[in-house]
Amino acid sequence: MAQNIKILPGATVCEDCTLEGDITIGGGTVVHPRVTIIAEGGPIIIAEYCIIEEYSTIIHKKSDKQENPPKPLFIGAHNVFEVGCKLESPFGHIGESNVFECKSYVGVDVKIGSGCVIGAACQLTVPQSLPDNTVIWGSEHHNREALEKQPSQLLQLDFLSKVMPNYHRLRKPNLHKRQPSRPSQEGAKV
Amino acid sequence: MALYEGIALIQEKQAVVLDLGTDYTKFGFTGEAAPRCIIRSQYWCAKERRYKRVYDYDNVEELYDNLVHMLHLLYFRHVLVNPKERKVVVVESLFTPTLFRETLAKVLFLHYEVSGVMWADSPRLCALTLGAPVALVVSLGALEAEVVAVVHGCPVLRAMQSAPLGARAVARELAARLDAEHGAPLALPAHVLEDIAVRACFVPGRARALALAGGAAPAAGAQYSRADRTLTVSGAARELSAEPLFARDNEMASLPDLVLQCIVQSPIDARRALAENILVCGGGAAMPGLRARLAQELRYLATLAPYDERVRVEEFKFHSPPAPLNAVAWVGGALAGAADGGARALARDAYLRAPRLRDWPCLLHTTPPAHHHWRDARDA
Amino acid sequence: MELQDTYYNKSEYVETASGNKVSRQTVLCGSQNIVLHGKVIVQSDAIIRGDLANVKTGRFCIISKGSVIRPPFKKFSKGVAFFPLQMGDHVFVGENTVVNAAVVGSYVYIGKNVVIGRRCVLKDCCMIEDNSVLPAETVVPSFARYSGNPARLITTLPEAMPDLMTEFTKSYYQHFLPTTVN
Amino acid sequence: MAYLTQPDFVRYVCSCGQLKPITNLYFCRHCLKIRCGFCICHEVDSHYCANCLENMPSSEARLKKNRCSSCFDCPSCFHTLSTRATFAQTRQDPAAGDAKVENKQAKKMYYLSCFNCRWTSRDVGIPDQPVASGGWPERPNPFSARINQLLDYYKAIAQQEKQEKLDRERKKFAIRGKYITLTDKTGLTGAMARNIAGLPSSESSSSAIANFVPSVASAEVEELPEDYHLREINLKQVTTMAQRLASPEWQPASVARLHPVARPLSVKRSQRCRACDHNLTKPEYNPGSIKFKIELLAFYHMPEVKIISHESVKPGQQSALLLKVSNPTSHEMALRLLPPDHQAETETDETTETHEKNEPKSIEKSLEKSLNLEKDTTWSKVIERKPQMPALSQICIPEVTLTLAQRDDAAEYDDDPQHDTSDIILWRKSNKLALRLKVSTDPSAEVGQPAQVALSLQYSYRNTVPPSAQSAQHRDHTLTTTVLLDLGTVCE
Repeated sequence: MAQNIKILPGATVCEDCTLEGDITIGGGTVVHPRVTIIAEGGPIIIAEYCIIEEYSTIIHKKSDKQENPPKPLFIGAHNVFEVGCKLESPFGHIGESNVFECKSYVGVDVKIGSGCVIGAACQLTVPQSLPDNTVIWGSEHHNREALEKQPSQLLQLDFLSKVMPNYHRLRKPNLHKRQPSRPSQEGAKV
Repeated sequence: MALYEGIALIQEKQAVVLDLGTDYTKFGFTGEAAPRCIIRSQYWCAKERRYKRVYDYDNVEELYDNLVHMLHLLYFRHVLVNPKERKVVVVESLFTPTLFRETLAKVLFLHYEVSGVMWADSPRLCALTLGAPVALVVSLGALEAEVVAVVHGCPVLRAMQSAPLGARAVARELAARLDAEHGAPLALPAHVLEDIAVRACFVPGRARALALAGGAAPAAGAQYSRADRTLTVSGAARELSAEPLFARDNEMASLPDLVLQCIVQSPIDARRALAENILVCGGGAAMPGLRARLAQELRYLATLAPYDERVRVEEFKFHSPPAPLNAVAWVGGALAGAADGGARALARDAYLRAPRLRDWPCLLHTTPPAHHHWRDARDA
Repeated sequence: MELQDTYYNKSEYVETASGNKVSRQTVLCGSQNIVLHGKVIVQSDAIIRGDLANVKTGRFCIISKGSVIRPPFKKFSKGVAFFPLQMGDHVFVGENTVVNAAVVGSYVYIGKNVVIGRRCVLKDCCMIEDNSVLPAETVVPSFARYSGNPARLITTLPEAMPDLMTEFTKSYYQHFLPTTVN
Repeated sequence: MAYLTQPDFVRYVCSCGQLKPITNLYFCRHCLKIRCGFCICHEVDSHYCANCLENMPSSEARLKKNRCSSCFDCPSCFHTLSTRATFAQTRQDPAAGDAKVENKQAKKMYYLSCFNCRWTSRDVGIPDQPVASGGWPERPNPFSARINQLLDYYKAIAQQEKQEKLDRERKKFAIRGKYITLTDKTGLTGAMARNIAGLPSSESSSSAIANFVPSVASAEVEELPEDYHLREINLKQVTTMAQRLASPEWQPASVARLHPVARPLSVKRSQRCRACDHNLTKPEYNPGSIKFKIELLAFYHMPEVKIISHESVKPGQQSALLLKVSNPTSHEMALRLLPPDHQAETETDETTETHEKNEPKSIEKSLEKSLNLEKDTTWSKVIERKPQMPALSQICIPEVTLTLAQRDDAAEYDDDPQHDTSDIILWRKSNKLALRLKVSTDPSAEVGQPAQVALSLQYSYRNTVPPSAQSAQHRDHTLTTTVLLDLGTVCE
């Protein structure tokens, strides 16, 4: 598999991660240690200001209906992947400002809009598409529509991007073409 | 004596009202407008590591244990009072099995040492919430639909009707329809079926039901999402799941038939008053459109044989009770318990002297006390 | 049944003067902010995020494989702060469990695959069963046994819970032995 | 901990006949008997909120209907709601669009929010509150006015009935004792005299009856709208049964009508022996405390039996069984193993006898006793259970008396176990003892059936707080208990 990791300036990516394939990590995004991102079926593009916590796994799955060149898996801005969550997707588009809570699982045929919350330990395996602002929780997958989008985590990102370099070995940004489209309030520049 | 009684009334602890239904238990204090809790009639069984329903029992001992655990849950998790030295109003169906009543009495009097138990049948209590002298109580529970005429505080026992047309009948029909639509047994658990019935189903009017039978397009379907799959609840399932309640077969055991038969078998001078004082209650009656449909069906059936000859009533009128439908009988119990301060309760010491409960199917209790049957019973 | 001996590879674990046994295959971020109060076992692939805020455990705690101990954050009007995470004595954290709590009391049993949401407070003597999820800011009172997703009180614990947990964590520590090299 | 995560392999026979693990049993030091949750009396000790851990006096709890005044549960998912602060923007809230609110400065406003399902009090249009705790709009029960009318009515009727009954009695009484005037001898009031005269007892009650309007039935029944079946339905907008029942007064059918539910309180319980009315457990008042003022647990007073390991039980064969017995008390314990049936006839009788001999010595006690005797004990008969004792497998009981050292917290656990040379004691370690026993199984035992074996333990018990203070010679007792061991299933 071709290793092609692109880290944009302003991103905080720990070294203790498994990154395989063609991956682009947007500015302002924080990747915690022990994260696994595998782009085996095509490129993965993670937009700005995402948080990817420990033991989360994002896999761009190989599929039979693969086009050539393979389409990317695009993950929108401000998504939060909490500890131990797993996202498996062939290609497509994950919206913005979603929260994938701890140990949640999003399977291959799930389409996710924006502002959704996949509750802790919810296993979405059935093909379905979640409209914007859907909140799913509990073992019975109760769901409801939230009134508004999930608040952004810019403040937490600020804190993390300031603190994490003091404690972790980071991967250096290696791409300087694009600037983060929206500057965070302060100190997102490392 | 009157003076002391007054003091005793002040000191008397507020009694609790217990309506232990098949699916849901209503529990709270007398004199209050709503029960403190409506919870499923089940408890966490530590031994079997699962929730156990109170009505799942094979023998008396198991029932006794179930009741002990259920009451413990109610007293110490929900109303938070000591059961000891406190009266209880038990709301019960007229069809409660003797074994159940007697075990419940044992648990209350001996295990929890309550100071008195007032046994009250639910139709009379439902009628109490109206304040009207005559009422025809149609109660749709989890299992049974019961129709009882209450005339001046007295249930007309010989006209009493019941049929298994409760919420379970709706759930069963819903399950059958969903299975048929999806082409495979879905094996949906009971609480999911209940949830679908409660949220998606409704009862169409009579005209609409006839149109549906004639092939009209059913209502819009609904999406019901669950952990393992998303179900489509079709319009037909939404509209027609309650049809078993109105399906007339040769035995004439549909819900409107029960109501009309109850009227027919009641004393002739009460019939009109009964028809004009119908109270539909019970959790099963909360389905949207059910009461309207029942009214329409009654008006229609009353014009057909055999009722057209015997039910000469001009109008069917319906009461709206001062409580949510599933808590009507409970509220009646709360009123009855508060009104006379528990004077009608069977006191604990009386029970200890003679552990016998009054019950209408027992001939002894309708026999005068001087009759020799009483002596025989005592000797036995 | 009696607890069986658990053997570990002697080269994998570091034993400190105070009796802590910590696997080398763990991620202890910001280890200067992590205080393990003695006889604590931290097993392989566990992550303790001392970089975010202080993490303190009492004596005889067991942090099982793959679990994540992570101080929770809270948003304020002027920024975000990570709260220190405190854990009492005799706490068991099962495998692959995520603990985002603010306070975990003493004598607490947390099963495996559990998610403890942000800023939860687990009082002394409570138990979270396997595969449960505690939503953020849950307070679990003493002697409560929680289960399910979202977790609810299912029953109470015996009064002897402190002794049961003490015995359990002590004997776990006692039975956690290095493999004898031939 | 195994007690909480594993099935109960060792169960003790409670004095009421229930089989329970030792952690669920209590030991009454006054009756010297095992008690369990089934045969003791539970009592509400104190009310507290399990979320904010505030105590609430029981009178206040009664007033507040057992609900916390500052904590709320989510009406959607029943998780506890959190209070969030926001700064009211210059944007005007339509709900609070008063001139007063138009402050120039940003004002701190609070709303409730659920971290589990993200429900907020704004979802249903509850205006934000200026104070962090409380002040949330309360909803009155829509039926309470009518219920109060009904209550007044029925109370008046009950009162009237009572008066009538009283009147009848008075009349009889008056006829019999015609020379006694009621008013001066019994201090009856004028109102009472009026009752006797057959006048209405008081204006209020009669007016309650007179002014009462019975419910009026109507021919109109609320029908579904004509186009109901044509409407699209979104199940997310319809509440579930659990959501409705969380507020029994309102039972809203639409998600838009969900309101925060004040959090129900919890109680601390104390437990009491039903035979002697002494407390078995009494918790400390502080909700956060895990300590007990009284804590008579079997776990602290009886030898604890654990199975270390056992060979699989086979019909007609002997299998080895390793047991661990420990002594939780701070006194040395003498222990004898007995066959299970031995106990019922001899030993328990003996203990009760010693117990009874104890009591008449003090007059106070005997008085109490006589009072207690009047207390009915019918309950004991109802709750009594006869446990099924296994007959197919038996433990070969060694004829020895063992001594168990007292519990010693100072003894470090890393002491090496002392291996005994005796053939039944495997090792000793401070207050613990491992026993090597044999289980013989009847050849007729069916394969696949549960293999159980019973065993009685006779142990010496020193009561540090004897029932009567002076009886030092009765501090030492010999007690017996029976345990049932679960050894899996019978194998081939």
